[in-house]
Amino acid sequence: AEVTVGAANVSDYLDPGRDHSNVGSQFYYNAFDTLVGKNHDRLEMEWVPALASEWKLIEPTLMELKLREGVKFHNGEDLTADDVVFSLNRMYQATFPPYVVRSKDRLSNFAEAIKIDDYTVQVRVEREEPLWETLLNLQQVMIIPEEYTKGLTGDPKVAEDSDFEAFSLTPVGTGPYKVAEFQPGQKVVYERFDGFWGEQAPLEKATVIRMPETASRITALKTGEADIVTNIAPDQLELINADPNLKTEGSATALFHVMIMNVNHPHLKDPKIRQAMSLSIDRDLLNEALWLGKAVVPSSHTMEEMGQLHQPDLVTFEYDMEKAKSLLAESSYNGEEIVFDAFPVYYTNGVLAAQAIMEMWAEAGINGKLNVTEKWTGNDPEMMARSWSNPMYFADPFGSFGVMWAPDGPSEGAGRFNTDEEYAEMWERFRFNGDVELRNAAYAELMDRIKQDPPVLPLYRPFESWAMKSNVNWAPKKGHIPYVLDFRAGSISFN
Amino acid sequence: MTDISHSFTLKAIRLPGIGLWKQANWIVRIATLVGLALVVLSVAAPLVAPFDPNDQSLISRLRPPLGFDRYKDGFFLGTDELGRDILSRCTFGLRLTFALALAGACISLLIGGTLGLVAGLAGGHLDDLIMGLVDAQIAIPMTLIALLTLSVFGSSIDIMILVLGIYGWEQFARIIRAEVKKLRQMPFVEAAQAAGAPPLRIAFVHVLPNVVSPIVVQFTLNFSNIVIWESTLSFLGLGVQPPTATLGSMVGTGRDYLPTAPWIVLAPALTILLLTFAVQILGDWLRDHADVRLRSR
Amino acid sequence: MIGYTLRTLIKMAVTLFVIVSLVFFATRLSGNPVDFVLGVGITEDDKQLLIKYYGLDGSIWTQYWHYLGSILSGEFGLSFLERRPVSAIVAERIGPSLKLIFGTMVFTFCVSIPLGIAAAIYRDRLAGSAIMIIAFLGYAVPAFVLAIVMIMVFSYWLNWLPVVGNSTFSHYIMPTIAMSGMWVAALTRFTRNAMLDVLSQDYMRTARAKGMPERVVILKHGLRNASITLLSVMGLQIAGWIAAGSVVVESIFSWPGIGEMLVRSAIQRDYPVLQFGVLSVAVAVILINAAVDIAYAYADPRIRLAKGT
Amino acid sequence: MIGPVLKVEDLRVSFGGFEAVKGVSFELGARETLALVGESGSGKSATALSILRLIEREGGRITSGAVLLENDGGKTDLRHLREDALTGVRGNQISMVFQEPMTSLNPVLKIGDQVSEVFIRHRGMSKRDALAAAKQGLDEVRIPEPARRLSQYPHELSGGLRQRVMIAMALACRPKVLIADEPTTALDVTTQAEILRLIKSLQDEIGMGVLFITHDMGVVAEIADRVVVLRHGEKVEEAPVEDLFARPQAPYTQRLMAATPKLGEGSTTREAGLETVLSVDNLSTRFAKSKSLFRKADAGTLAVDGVSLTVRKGETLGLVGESGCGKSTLARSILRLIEPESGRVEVSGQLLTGLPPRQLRASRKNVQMVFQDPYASLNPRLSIKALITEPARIHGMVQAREIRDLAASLVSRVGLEEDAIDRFPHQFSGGQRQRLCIARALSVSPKLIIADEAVSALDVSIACQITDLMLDLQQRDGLSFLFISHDIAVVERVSHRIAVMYKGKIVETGSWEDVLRHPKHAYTQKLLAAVPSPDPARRRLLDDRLEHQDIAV
Ligand SMILES: Nc1ncnc2c1ncn2[C@@H]1O[C@H](COP(=O)(O)OP(=O)(O)OP(=O)(O)O)[C@@H](O)[C@H]1O
Ligand SMILES: Nc1ncnc2c1ncn2[C@@H]1O[C@H](COP(=O)(O)OP(=O)(O)OP(=O)(O)O)[C@@H](O)[C@H]1O
Ligand SMILES: [Mg+2]
Ligand SMILES: [Mg+2]
Repeated sequence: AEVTVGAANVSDYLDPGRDHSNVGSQFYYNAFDTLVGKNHDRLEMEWVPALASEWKLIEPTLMELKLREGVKFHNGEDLTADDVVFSLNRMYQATFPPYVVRSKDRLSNFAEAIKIDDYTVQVRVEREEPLWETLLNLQQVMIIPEEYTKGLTGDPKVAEDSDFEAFSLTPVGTGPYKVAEFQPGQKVVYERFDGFWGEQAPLEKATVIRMPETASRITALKTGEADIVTNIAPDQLELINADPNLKTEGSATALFHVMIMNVNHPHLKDPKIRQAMSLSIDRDLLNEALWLGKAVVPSSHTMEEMGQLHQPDLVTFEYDMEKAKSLLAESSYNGEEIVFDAFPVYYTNGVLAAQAIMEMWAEAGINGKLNVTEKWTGNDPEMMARSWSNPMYFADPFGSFGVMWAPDGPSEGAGRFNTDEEYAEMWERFRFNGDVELRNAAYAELMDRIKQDPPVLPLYRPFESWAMKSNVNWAPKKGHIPYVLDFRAGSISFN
Repeated sequence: MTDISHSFTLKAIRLPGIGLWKQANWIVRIATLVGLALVVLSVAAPLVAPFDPNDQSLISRLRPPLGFDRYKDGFFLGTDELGRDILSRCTFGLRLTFALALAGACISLLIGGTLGLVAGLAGGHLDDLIMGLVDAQIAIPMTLIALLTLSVFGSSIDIMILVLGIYGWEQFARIIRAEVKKLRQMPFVEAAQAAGAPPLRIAFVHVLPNVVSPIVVQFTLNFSNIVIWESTLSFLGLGVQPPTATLGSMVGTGRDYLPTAPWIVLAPALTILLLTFAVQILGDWLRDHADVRLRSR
Repeated sequence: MIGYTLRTLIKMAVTLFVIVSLVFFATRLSGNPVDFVLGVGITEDDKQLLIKYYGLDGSIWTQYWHYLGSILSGEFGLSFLERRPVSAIVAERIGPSLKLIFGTMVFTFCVSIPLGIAAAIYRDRLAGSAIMIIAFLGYAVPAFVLAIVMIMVFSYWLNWLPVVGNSTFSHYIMPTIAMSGMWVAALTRFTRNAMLDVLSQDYMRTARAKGMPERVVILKHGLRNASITLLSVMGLQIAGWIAAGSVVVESIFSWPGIGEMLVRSAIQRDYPVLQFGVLSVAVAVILINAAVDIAYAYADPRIRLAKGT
Repeated sequence: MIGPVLKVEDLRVSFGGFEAVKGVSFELGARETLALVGESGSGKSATALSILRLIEREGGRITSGAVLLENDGGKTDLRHLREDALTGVRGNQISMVFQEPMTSLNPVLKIGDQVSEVFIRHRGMSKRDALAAAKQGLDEVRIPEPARRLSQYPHELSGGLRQRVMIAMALACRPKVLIADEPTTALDVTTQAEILRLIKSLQDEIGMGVLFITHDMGVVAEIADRVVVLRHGEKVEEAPVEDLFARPQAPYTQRLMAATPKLGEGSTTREAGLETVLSVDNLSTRFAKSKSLFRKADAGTLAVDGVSLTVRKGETLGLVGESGCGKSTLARSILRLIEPESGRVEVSGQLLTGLPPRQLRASRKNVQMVFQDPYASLNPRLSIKALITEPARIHGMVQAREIRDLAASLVSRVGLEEDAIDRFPHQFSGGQRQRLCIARALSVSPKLIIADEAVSALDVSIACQITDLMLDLQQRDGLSFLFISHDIAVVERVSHRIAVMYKGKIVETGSWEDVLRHPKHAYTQKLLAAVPSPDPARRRLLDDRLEHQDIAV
């Protein structure tokens, strides 16, 4: 069987290590494997062997992994410990700047990978790591072939920057599909890889084509030019479901649309102002109106995917217009214009929500102004507030909140968020503690800090929908990070 | 018989209003009336619009116009994706669109007109230089210019006008230059020279007034091009900042609702149609008629 | 002739130089890729790292020098985002774009020239007015509205035409019509006006006095002359198509063309792609202008003789 | 007359509500030449175009009457013929030659194509045969190198050759009737003579009837057998040519005859002064082909080649010469509207050449110019008041509040009503417009007026009024004129002295009597011989001895 997918966006490059974008997340799982696998059918974390058949801690900071034998890369090479060490260290000890940038926020605790023998590797961390499996299951540490990569350009013995760049155009992995054709930004063609170590892929071929325009995507589905299309806005669901040949599948994605605020902006220094900005947003109304109630409005920065670390009872974020007004009255706010930046089309309903927020702010007495721009203003000291998304890169508060709000993390590094020793200490307890209860407690303390001096407000988990032919059985799986197009065995079938 | 020539060139051009109206056929008359109505509507927008164009009512989004199911009282043309009144947004949108297109066309005219006049009158290297600029402008996609300008200066209304004003200046420059070159060969210009008229007098008294009709025609073309182009910018996400409404931005951002809530797009699209249609017809008619005295030679 | 050619070439080179310089400075001054997609969610240190990595750390003048040097050496660099030679990207996109433009051109000319002639001949009749009204309507509808409405009608409801890609003839129908809309309107009017000019010429009367049937009079004697005027307009038109690209139509019909590439690279500040894209478009436009000039001279024997030195 | 081949009965033609031809009837016999004369706008062309029903394309309509063509014993009424049958008559049995040879030929088609087309259409020939026939046709009208012409384009041919091509096209199918609508008006007198001769001889060969339309009584006298005089769309007189010239009956015809300048009538000027107003010394002007950075300026054309002449106070110097010989260029060079290459120009002692722009402009008040086309030389957007006082205003010779008075006095000086000053140029007739141009020139009381073909665009009677006005002004104000014209009869009438220009050079200067009565230069002689004489008794032009010959300068 073959399928054609009409996607709103297609990656400009395919390199799991370098990428962590919402667009990119769609593409890696079909073609690449991690050492530690996960049962994606379940919400709870259930680790399963993947390229590593077994793993165990041999020291508190050293894990040993046995590699599966007989695994082949798409180019026919066998997977060995060298490939694994190469793949892991390209992130753990990154020299290629795009990897450097990517590895810092989530892999900084990982020191190195060491080859023990052809099918055994060890991974050393700096400090005791409570999230071993989680961080070995990351997209960024998917395994790529060493010899092939090094040989792409220049000296075949050395991994030059240009090798990694070339790799992102002609990616090779061990997954059930190989990337048979890749036109950056336009098209990805997967073909079944017969040498796959696991269960055979159900599709001979899957083609993902960029179709940026909503009407075209839906129409292509209807005319049969596509079997599945992505990014269906809630307002369109009714239209598609009314057609007996079509159906939609969707879920509240493991990602928050957020509003970030610059705590260091002269006009926003007073936390009361930011509290008011946050409290005056009626997120349930947004959900009701823009998402037909299908999105999920959180009260804390956790998700049910995080299992025991999900803390639904924590009330960090809420709607309270009266409180917002009174806080504003107490604050130093004098009607200064507060500019809210938003990307024009990137997020479903993003600009609509932003406009609605402006109205809500106005009701509270905040003089908001919307600024729609393609520019990423998150590093700009002038930035006051903007919309963004905070995906769950992996199923842990660290994989969502933590990636952005760690001490010296991207937010602080960009100058719009401050931490102090107290925060760092809370962070330590949350990040490295082996005990779930203690971690949760520490996280609650962090959330309290966030509540008092808010740099962020998660708006909702957007309800993302895919539309497809009625005979296609496909749906986003609960255990995945957002947007993954999973066509592996058991994920897609036809009737 | 008096000595006044009875020839058919004798037309009441000196009384533009009444004379032109009398010569006009029904299409032109309709176009004139539509144009006038739109002008009145846009001037009187605050009086005509039943609501504030930016007032949202999130619970009553996407309501259809009068006469359909789920119609909401008072919102004759329905509501948009944020529950705003389409009629009000249309009237205010028309007002802003009108202003933008008018200002944009004036700026193009000013830039292109000046350069075209200079190129046509001066000739030589200055002419080459200006025509080089025109060529360069033709070769650089306008969308890029818009995109870069808007991202450097932000997309405030002023900048928007500037960007729209850059659109089409080269057309003005070309046309006016060609017209000036033609006029410079006209015996009456030579006659003025022979009378001892200095260059500036020739430019402003003899040449400029005679390029008025091609300018008017180009102006109407440019005007409607700008209206359309502004909506294209909105399509690309480069239009005026929301929540401000222009006809173009309503169409550009509302397009995703065309299958499900077509009225969001229909009302502003029809208004655009009427506006540009009226302006075009008038422009074309002017081309055919107002220029008689030069063209009949 | 050599002098003329040389002069033309130098003029072209100067125009190109102006264009590439303008684009260079406009893009640099409006932010670098790290301010856009590449920089989302990274720290200031990381930002500096990337800026250095992409070679954006020198002063703008050094960068300009490098850039001019790279043009002269024919080496246009790698895309910041896709990390492949920009020439490869443009090469991949130029084909579909040219096909679309060619289709649009054929369609526009085939429709608007007969319409324009008819409108001129039946100027005072209802048919003439009707044609002109249709032409005006073409001018009054944004291309994307036309495109989406066509998609809704011909693909969504009727399922007659495909919406995505460019493989078969039927893929061309809607994109070309959507792209032609405005041009058909413009060219119909131009044809009509050119034809009206010609119809009142003395040689038309001569042809009739010779006993030529009306068809011959219009098509042989009339159209040939009108086409000289039209030629210069068409040249501009085609240049306009190429330059304006067709972002809108390309993105609606998922057509991997150059217009869309230009806009995307501009939005993301992928300088190498943008610069090379603009450069190739400008070269194309300038070449077409030159070609039209030559064709124009060729079509008009009066100019042909004068220039034939 | 062997019975008419073409008969026009009570023809009426309207343009919209305006009736241009009001019941005209006439007959044309085989081998006969019928001249249709009358002032501009009298309906001559309308009549001619109605015969082939081409008038409908011009926006006119035949409202009544009949056009009967003799056809194999029967008569065909062209007015009611079906369109396809009509196209079979056009160019086949009746053909037409038009005034403007340049614009009447299709500029983008080769000559061969345009001529052979007729054979293909009416004789059903193959392309190849038609081209051969076309070549023969060109040969017939005595076009040199006919084979080469076939592949040339109209603009590569001179006016005379073009008109021959038109005639070859018209005669291709040996028509019964040839309609020639002012076929020579756009041509030089010398070329005109050749064409007239050609038509006449071909008429003899083919035996067709010719309907010859003209407003030039000289041409009529040379070529016509009978004459029909039209006025305001009505026939006012019809007579054999000798009778008409000897005893014009209708008052209008008499007036027309009187207004027609006849070469040999002598000058009507008075004594001129002695003081030199204009002196031109060895003036040369060159049109460089093109100057640019990368092309050397080549030699270009020397349009004015070492011209010297003087004009005294109160004197008119007539300047004659064929089209393109450099008359206008000389006029422009004198005023430095074109920069001369070398030589001196002095106006009342002031040296114009080399004057900086500001002073040059100031000097313009001494010399004014009146152009050929009065409409084109008046800015259509300015009122008459503004127009005719413009020179005076530029030179600061009038206060703002005096403008009205000045304008009023100027219009009355050129014989117009005072209320004219608030009108606009398009509201006047051609003659009135030329008066306005003269008024404008007078506004600065110049010493010299250069009149470049100032009456060529006007009807004879109106031209006559204008020249009278100029003479009048000269006598009253002692004005000097440089009077440029290709019409020697007019020049004779107004000039004290005459200069003859040929290929950029003045080949002969002298008093009008010397030049016209005793021409010395070969070119002057040829020129004078080619002037049609308005006296049917003294036809000379058709004399074959006067063949075209080139003259050395
Ligand atoms: N297309 C037209 N529309 C309206 N009136 C016209 C048109 N053509 C000619 N006329 C008018 O018809 C009358 C006769 O015109 P016609 O051309 O027959 O004059 P003519 O005797 O040939 O003059 P000329 O010597 O200037 O050629 C004129 O008054 C003219 O103004
Ligand atoms: N602007 C110009 N550029 C180049 N050559 C020119 C220009 N004007 C005139 N000529 C040439 O100069 C020569 C003289 O032209 P000019 O107009 O002076 O003749 P003319 O005697 O006034 O003719 P006519 O009786 O037709 O007005 C001609 O050969 C003409 O082709
Ligand atoms: Mg006539
Ligand atoms: Mg002349």
